[in-house]
Amino acid sequence: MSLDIWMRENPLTYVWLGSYAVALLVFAVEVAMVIHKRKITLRQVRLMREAGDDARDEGAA
Amino acid sequence: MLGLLALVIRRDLVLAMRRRADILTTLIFFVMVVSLFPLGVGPEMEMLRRMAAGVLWVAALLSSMLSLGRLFSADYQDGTLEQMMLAPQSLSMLVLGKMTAHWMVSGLPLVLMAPVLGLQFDMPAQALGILIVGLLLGTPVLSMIGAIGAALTLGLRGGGVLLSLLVLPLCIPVLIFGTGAVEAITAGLSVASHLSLLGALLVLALVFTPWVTAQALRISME
Amino acid sequence: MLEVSNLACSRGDHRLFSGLGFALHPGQIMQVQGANGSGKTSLLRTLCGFLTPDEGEITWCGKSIRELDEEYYAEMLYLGHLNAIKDELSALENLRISAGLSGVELDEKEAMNALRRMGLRRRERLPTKVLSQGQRRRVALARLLVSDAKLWILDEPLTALDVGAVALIQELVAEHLARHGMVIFTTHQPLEVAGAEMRSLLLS
Amino acid sequence: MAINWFKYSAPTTFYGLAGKLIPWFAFSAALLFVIGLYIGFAVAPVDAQQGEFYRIIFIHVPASILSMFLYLVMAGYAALGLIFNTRLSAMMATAIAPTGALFAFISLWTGALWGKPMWGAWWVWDARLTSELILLFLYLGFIALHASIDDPRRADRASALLAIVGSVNVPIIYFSVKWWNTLHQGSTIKYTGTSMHVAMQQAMFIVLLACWLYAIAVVLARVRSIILERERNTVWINELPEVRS
Repeated sequence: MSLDIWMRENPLTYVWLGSYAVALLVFAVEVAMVIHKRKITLRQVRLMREAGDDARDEGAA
Repeated sequence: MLGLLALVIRRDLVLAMRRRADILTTLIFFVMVVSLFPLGVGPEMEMLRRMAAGVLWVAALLSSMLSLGRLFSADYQDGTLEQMMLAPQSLSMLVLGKMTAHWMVSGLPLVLMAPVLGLQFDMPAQALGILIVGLLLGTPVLSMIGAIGAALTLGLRGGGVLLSLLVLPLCIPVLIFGTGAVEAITAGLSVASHLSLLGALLVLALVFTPWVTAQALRISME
Repeated sequence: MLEVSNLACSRGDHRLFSGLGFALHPGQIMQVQGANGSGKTSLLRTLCGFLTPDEGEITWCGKSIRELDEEYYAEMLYLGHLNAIKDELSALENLRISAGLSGVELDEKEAMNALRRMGLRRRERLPTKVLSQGQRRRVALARLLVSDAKLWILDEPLTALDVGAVALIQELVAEHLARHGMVIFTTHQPLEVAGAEMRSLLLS
Repeated sequence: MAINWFKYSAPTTFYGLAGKLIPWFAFSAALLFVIGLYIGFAVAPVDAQQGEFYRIIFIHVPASILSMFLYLVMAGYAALGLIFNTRLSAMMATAIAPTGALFAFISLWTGALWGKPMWGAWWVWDARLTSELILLFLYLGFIALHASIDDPRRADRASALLAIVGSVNVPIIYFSVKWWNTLHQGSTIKYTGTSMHVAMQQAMFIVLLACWLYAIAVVLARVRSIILERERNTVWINELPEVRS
């Protein structure tokens, strides 16, 4: 198999691309997801807060 | 205490008898899955003989998953479960009764059916015997572990698939020791250790799962 | 005696009620009132111990119902929205099993008598799936007749019942109060009990 | 009063504390990764038997260790939440699960990549790999159960119970898989020869530390979002600077 031969000839590339690149990619995706979730949650909480403020203003008026 | 246990078991058995189709579908599913395997892997007897125990065990595991959803859901929907939680006896005892009844209507028929299916795979008599003993010890454990999952997924959408997802990994030890026993006897080794490990799992499950399931039911009823 | 102090309950984010307190003594009856969604059912379910309150305590004869657990359950009876009867079983079987679960051994004759008093004569042995909504409710309510619980918690006991059955329930409640029982209930229909002062609790 | 402190002010103080700590954990994790990998690739010598391929262990072993430990930590938090009814512990358990599952995935992936040059097969039914796969299933079950229950309180409590049942089962599963493996004389991954070079150990240890710090940083960040979401109706959330702006 060609992959087998390539693997034996370029072991370090195989290790880097196969394992470390994938692991780093997983980490990057996770970090991106966490940041994204933080953004969405913050936006949602702000919206809720504004909605609450409006209701209170109307109640006062 | 025992009176209550008997009451719950009798009640669930009567209910199951009046809804016989449910038991039959599980059993037919079991027979079908087992019969499909030779069609999938080919009819060489040597290979089938070697696979038999594994196939039967995996099929039993899958069919017991199929019937688990019904364990609490009917009682949950018509309010009987609420009344059971208000019973002045321990909920664990009630749960144990329901588990026992569930095993009698869904596990026991599989155990009785297994030797017939084993013959389809040309299993030797000795191996068949150990298979049945293993199933007798193992299927109650499947019902009991499954009950935890059934209680946790009570009333959820897509509960059936979720239930299998939660319970199947927890059932792996039963599968390993059950099939291991049959392989050991086929290889002419002692089966004592496998069967005693299965027995130990059964005892562990008997001690802990009713209580855990009762807690899960309380969580799900909130 | 049932005592509730400083009780607070919420459903999800929504606070249903807080600072709720009352005491129910033998021979007393209390109606829980409030609009839809005001937490009537949640209050009754909290009294049953299904829901854990956010704050506050519920005591029975001076002890927390959490600690009493089974002792408390032996002295109370709950009837919810759901009838808790099985379609496949007959009225007779349903009643005997539900009595058995609440720790009362019931022989066939007692069960028959209770069902007859509920107006189910000649339907005792039919599977409940052939009965009407009102008749099924009657099967569920027959538990009131055979229970020796002191505290009755009834959630909408009168739904699907005709005038005759409502009168019968009023009679049963009056008998229960005369025996120094306690009743706490919700209803959207008027329920009048002779010879007892009706207390009411308003949830807003 | 002690219980009230637990129940109400813990997430409040924790939110701010976590926010301050995250950059430190994240920065030191990145730094240690670089150092660890430098030692692993530049300093540690080539292995006599496995050639360059052995260098996968610098990520494989830490990922495996972490996936197992995180499950225990998660079950521990779940148990705390269930017993003492503290909200923060349940949130922590929820926040740990995805990270644990990802580490289990990395461990499986790198294990497969290591298996190919060593045994000529991507997957071998080695006891450790099989257990790791089952562990991934357990994580997925936890996440799926939590996601399919709408009521957050019930979701926390139900998945907590599942995590505890799972953690009791993990040793039994591991033992049974090992038993099954020896019975079938399957291959066993040998991580080390008799002589594991000092630099190899150092590299592995440093990357393990980096993974820990990374996991803490990500979990803290995730738990902050969960706190925001769950407590959005409280006064203190509405007065946070990032919410007010």
